[in-house]
Amino acid sequence: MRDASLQTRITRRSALKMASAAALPALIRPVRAAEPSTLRVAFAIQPATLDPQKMRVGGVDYNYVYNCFSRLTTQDPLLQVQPDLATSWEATEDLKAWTFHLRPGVKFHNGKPLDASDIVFTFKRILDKDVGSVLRVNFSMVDSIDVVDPLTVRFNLSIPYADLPAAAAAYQAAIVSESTLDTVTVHPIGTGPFRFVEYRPGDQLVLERNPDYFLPGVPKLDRVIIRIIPEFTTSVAALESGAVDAVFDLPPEQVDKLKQSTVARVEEVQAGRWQGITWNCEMKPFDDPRVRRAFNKMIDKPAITEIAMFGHATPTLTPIPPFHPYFRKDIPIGGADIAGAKKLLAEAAIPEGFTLEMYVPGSNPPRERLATAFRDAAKQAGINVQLRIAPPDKFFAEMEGKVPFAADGFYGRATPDLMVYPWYHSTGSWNNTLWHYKNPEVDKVLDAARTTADKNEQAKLYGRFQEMLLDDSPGSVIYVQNFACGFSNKVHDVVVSPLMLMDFSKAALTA
Amino acid sequence: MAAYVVQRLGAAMVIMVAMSVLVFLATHALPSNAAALILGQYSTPETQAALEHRLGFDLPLPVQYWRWASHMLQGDMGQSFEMERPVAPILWDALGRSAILAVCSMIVVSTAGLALGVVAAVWRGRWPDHAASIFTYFGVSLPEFYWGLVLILIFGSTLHLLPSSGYANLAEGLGPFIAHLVLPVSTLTLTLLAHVTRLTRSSMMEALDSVYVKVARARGLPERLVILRHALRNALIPSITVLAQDFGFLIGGIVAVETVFAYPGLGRMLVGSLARQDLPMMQAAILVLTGVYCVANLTADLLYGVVNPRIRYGGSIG
Amino acid sequence: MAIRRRRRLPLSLVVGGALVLALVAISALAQWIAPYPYDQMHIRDRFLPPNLTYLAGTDEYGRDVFSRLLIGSQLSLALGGTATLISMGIGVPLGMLAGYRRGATDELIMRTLDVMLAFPPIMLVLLILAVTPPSLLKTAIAIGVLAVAPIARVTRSVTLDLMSGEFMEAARARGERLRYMLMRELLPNIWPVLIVEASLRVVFAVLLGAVLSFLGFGVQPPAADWGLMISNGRAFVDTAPWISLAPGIAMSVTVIAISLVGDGLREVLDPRIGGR
Amino acid sequence: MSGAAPSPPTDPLLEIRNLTIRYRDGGRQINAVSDVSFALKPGGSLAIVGESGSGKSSVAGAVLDFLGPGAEVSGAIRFEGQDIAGLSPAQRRRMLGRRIGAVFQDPFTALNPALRVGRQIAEPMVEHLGLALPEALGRAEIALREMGIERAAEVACAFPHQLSGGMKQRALIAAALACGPSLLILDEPTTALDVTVEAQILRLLSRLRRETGVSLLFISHNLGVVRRLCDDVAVMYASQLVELGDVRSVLERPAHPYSKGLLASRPPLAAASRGSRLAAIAGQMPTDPTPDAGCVFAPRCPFHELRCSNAPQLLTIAPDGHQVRCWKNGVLGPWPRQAVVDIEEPVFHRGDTLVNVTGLGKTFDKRARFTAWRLSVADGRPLLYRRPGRVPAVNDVTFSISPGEVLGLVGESGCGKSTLGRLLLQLLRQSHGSVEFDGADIARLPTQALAPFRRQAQIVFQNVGSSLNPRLSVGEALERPLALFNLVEPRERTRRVEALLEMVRLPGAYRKRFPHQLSGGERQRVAIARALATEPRFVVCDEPASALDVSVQATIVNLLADLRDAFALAYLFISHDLAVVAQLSDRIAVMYRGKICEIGTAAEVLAPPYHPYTEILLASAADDEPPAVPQGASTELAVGHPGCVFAARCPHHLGSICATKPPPLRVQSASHAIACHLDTAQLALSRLGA
Repeated sequence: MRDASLQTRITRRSALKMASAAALPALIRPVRAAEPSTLRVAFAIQPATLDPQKMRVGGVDYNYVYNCFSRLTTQDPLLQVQPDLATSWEATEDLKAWTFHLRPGVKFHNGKPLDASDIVFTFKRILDKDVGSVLRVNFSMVDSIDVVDPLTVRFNLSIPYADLPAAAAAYQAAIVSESTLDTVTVHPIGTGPFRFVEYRPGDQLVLERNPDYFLPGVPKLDRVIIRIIPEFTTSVAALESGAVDAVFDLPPEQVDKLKQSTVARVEEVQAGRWQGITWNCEMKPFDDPRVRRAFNKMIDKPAITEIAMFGHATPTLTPIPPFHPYFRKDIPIGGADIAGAKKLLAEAAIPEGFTLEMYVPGSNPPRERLATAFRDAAKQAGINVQLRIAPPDKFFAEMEGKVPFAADGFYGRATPDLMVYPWYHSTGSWNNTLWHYKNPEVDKVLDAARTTADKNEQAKLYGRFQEMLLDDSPGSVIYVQNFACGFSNKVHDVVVSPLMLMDFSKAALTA
Repeated sequence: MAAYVVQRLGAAMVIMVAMSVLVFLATHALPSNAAALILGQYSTPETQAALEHRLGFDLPLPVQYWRWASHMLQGDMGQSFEMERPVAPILWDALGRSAILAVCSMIVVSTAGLALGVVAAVWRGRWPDHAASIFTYFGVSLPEFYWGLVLILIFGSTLHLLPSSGYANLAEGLGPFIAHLVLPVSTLTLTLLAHVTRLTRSSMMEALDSVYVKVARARGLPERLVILRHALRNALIPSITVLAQDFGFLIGGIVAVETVFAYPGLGRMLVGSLARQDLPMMQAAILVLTGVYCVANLTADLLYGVVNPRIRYGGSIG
Repeated sequence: MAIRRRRRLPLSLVVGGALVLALVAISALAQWIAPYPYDQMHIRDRFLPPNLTYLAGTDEYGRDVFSRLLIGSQLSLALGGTATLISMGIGVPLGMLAGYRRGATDELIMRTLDVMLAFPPIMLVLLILAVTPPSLLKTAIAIGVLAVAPIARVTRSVTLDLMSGEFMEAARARGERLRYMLMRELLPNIWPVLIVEASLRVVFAVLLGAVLSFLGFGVQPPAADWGLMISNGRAFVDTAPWISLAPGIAMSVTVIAISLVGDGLREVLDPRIGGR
Repeated sequence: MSGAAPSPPTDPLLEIRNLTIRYRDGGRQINAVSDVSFALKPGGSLAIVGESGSGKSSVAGAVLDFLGPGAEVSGAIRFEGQDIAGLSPAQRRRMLGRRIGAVFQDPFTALNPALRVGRQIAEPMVEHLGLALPEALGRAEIALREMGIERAAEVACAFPHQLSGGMKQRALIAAALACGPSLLILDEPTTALDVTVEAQILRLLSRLRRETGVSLLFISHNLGVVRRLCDDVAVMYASQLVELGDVRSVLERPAHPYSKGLLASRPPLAAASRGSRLAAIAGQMPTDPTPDAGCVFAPRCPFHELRCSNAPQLLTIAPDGHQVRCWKNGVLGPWPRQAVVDIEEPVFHRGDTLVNVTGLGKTFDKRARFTAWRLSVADGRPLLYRRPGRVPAVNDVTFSISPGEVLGLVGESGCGKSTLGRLLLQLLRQSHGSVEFDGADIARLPTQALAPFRRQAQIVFQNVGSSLNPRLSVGEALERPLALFNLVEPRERTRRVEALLEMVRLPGAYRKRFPHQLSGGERQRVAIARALATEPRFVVCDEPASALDVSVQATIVNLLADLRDAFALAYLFISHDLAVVAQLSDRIAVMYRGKICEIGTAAEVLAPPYHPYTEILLASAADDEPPAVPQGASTELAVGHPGCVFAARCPHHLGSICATKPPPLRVQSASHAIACHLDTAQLALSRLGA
């Protein structure tokens, strides 16, 4: 801190800073240098559960699982599937059976060697209705899982499915051991680069280096301390004062501010996390396609993106993000057509001044801004939107999909199929929860896309899908958010992934 | 005095029981479907029913209350729905940290408040009085979280003088331990000071205007003794009750302050569990907080008895 | 108890009273004074510091902070007023009845209120607001219910004081009915104390409302009371401080003004100043 | 001058010269003390007498430097040869406690409730004499014993709330005298005490004066008390010293009209005829006296002439040596008395009773409160019990009042006399016994059925500060009973209110006033008018004149007498002041601890045979030095024992019979009865001090 201020021009502020630092007695010198290889990361929310299969919300949960556990496969920052516990895999020709070959010599943190039965146990657990894992629907095509030999497992599917290796990279698919499952919520045992040390809810979660990690030379850090700091004002201040070394998932308003900092930096990547507005096609007034079209026309995606995210997001057509190869760059994402919307509304006999309640899960300022901005647009079209901010958990449990009109958002998924199929296919899980969209044409396209292994064919099909949804969308996916993290300048090599992840395994600190 | 103690203890027990019933009923009046909350979006009515049965939600309310209350009494606060960990250790941890914050704040508030109040009363109508009242007006005019933000901005972000978040174990050294407490304690103090100061001022003024102070002066005691021995001793008695009352506000303030300063205490835990509708956590947190408040009031009552000779020494001696 | 006429009004009452009147007038006329609709966005003018076009600057939507302040004053004052009315409406009759009837009625009322008082103040409100969807009225009711017990206590103690007044016994010696006793003999003598208490309660409600908004249990955007404005503005507290500073100052002024009125009244009504 | 041994002329101990005190009130200045001069010689005792607002306490305040920053003091205060007015506040403070002791009016608030009594007495010794605390505490105990407290060690360790009023005042006197001051300032030291306790304190003070030679500056409103303690007296009126001289000569031959009026207003301790009225002083004291414009007493003076208001009055020497501020210099006629048309003494028969009380009792217990239940763990076994009830406030009382008759009820504070009055009006419900009004047992009636009775029975209270609702105008207060009982057509009410005001001798325009705009006497008149608005036949007067100054008290007593005669009212006249009761009553009942111990016509009660308690009351109230009255150790007998309630304090205590057996009723005549174990002959014999 002092070096930094010496290097910069001595302004009044920095002079004051130095003076006060000098004046402060050593006793209450606040910022004690942490041991060199302890990384302290601030997260805004605490992990909900330590049980990987039961995780529902992202954020800190995913990061903890990622660093503490391993999965069969993993995805690199370019969303390409890479080996993790499985070193290789292959499918049968019809894509209905997948075989994974496990890495030999992998040990759990308690020393127990990993074998194929752990994989089978984990996936059976995922498929167990009583466990209630959100991943179950992603693997609904799995008929059975066989242990071929201690280092080989085979998944037998009911339908052809090309993206199984990518699906297996999901965080909830982290491999657990049956023998340690009873303590999984208190003292989880995984195979990841870091071992669990302790978790004090509301305070911090401590991980330490796993010396037996299967990849050589990693991790470099001795310890990772995940601190829970709900206010970003506070966590950014802590980052600047050196009380933490990194801040996870900065909101847009903090990104620009932190970019000015001399002691910390921002690493920002485009990510697949999207936010938008959902309307329930089974409920009035959205059972009328004209109303849906009218609402689509009200939305000025670039403008809302700017208001909600201050430029730290990209307007998009569907959950397929603009940086994805399949994204239809040729379709313009334009402004609103209020007159057109009004005309459609008139046709649908929606009176001027029609009042609609819009439910918004709270604790997410961008989403609130999105809703507020949309409200403004709707007002111009003669629709009176009343916002109802609800506690997020309450929203997800009781309102999502049960109210006609809401603002919502989802984390990015690994493959185009996982990104759209659950939302837009008439049998899709999220579709049936959220908005009940039924379009046989779309179904046909999505089914075709998921069963082909030909990339060009897929690109064409998903391109068509994006076009089909332009008008008739059961909601509006407005933008995909950037993922930005703040780092102290002494932190190096933390991999920031568009999947909202900080990979600490290669990270290091300079003194 | 013994009768007084027994009476206060009895009253506190009755209130705790009433409170536990209230907490139980209020949380069970939650319109949310707890099982759906626990199981998430993909739960089916059957799995929900099974869980409800396992949790005993299908039993009559009095039975549920009895089970809950008797478990509580044994220190078993159940499992957090969300974290699936026992609530008790988490709660006691958080309570311990909140208690540190609360006790430090109470100490600062009571000493500073009493001192300011005495100064204001002794120099009533003159500048120390006005200064004290402006200061306290100012402090109480904004909610805790705002002062918290302002203090973070000044001492954390701008001056980098003090850590603006979290908390340090005593094991990490006395310095960091204290440093982490300075800002939250200051914030709480700022908002609570007014109440104590004003009450001390008015009870001190009443004492200074009393006949016994006049008599003490007529005995030729120096003013210092008159103020400290005669006036303050009596002015302290009502202050005890006020401090206990402020403890209630402190608990409220702690909820906001802990959020602002990322202080891992019970208040934040409560707000979190409310937002997530984590029933066992919520019940336990509310019950413990009210219990703490009850104990604070009880302590004040008992202290009141000790300080007030009318209660300590009952009968007349003719 | 009698107001000493001829006594000069204390400065605090004059200043506070003027401020409160001004605030009430401003918030009553907010719709006409406000230069912009409170929810009108000026996308290009976001985060502007105070200037001649936007007197208190603009917020993250480019909305005029000054206009929002004015409209927000309505919500904050409405919250404070409604909550106080509710608590007075319940607390005063209860306190008067308890003090007047004494005996079992008194015990029943006061012990029930003791249980309410045994809840740390914010707990009850949080509980109510957490279990049901938020609305301003509900917040007001919750805060109002919270203050019932202290108001009833004050009312009761004043009533008890008055009960020893011989005019009360004279009325009883005439065989006056309960209604007359409470409304004509007691109430006119209680209200001066109640006004002081009410001012305290309004302040308390405004502040608590802000805390609830901060914790996410308050009013719904884009409507904004000052608490929510502060809460929303806190993300920009170092880049665009006016967004949260302006409502902070407004709240501070309001709270101080109301407190001044309360203290001034207390000084007028009771020269010895009884604290509570 | 009187009792002190002749001594060569010495320098005065305290000399006050041209003392003037002004208070600022808003923009105005108010004269509290104007040009007062007097001297107190060593060992002497001087009383300053005057009604409230006369400035007498300000004089004491000036000596003690207690007036506060709002007061402007000029003139000289010489104490022990030193002008202390010129000293620094700290120097003056050091003088207090050591050279000057002070005792104030209200012993109940003058002791610090949070400190032990002994500590408070020891305090000045530690401060001024430099004693160590343990030694000072030892001396405090001795001092308490000096004050006539037997269990001094116990009292020294007690907290103030554990002591009775008289005991507190003794402790305060002990503290004031702890360092052996040469001057003791007593500011109404006995006003808050019962008459028997007052007598004891006065005896104590005069003994201390004899034994220690301390000089007394005694502030009082009561001329009778002054006679028992002081050599000299200074009478103050409206900030001025109007008369100064030897106590006996001033009291016997007052030279100033005000002194004369003050003395004449005091009722004598004797039964009065129906036609007798007290000599009252009309009008009231000016709140902002301006002595420069002429005699301040002129507006109220029956002897005033034009000349009185021309020039300020000077203090002149009267023929018998005392100083008077009146140009007439003592040459005055007798104080005029209110003329009363001859009234026939009414004769009451046992048969025609208006109020008949039989076996009436009231015990305040908290049965209704469930918090009265207590958990006892004292004996190891938890036990739920209810706090025992108190001693009965009114205990088995039987008497009757005829129409038009005044029954006086005398007793010390806490004896149950007010409770009895409220029971008669059913403002409190009795625990047992019956109350008949006009032949109907109203004690059995439900509250709703009491309306006709309420109209006929009314009450006037003691406390002029709270007897009127401060938020109602006089007119509203008087109209309410008219409206409630539908007595007068609404249009007629204003006229009726004015008639009522006229009846109590207030101008009709007063109906627009609010209570705070009235003086104490005026408020009491309004309260009387309100009680009489319903044209009752029976009025309970609960100490109606006790809170008023002597001169005002006389006008109220006269008014009550006039109204009694005009409307044939029956009163239950409650007072602690035997003389006032005697002035108005046909019969008198003496009450002690809830029991009536003697009842009879006024003349019978005031003359032997007496109940021992009546005897003590009479002796204590006498103007002369009261006889030694045994205190009695009141706690030695258990509260609520079955015997005589007065046994513990009785000077004629007969032994165990008094404590174990209720006293028999000794009937002296058809109207006179005494409840005592002593037989009639013994009762007639036993005269204290005789």
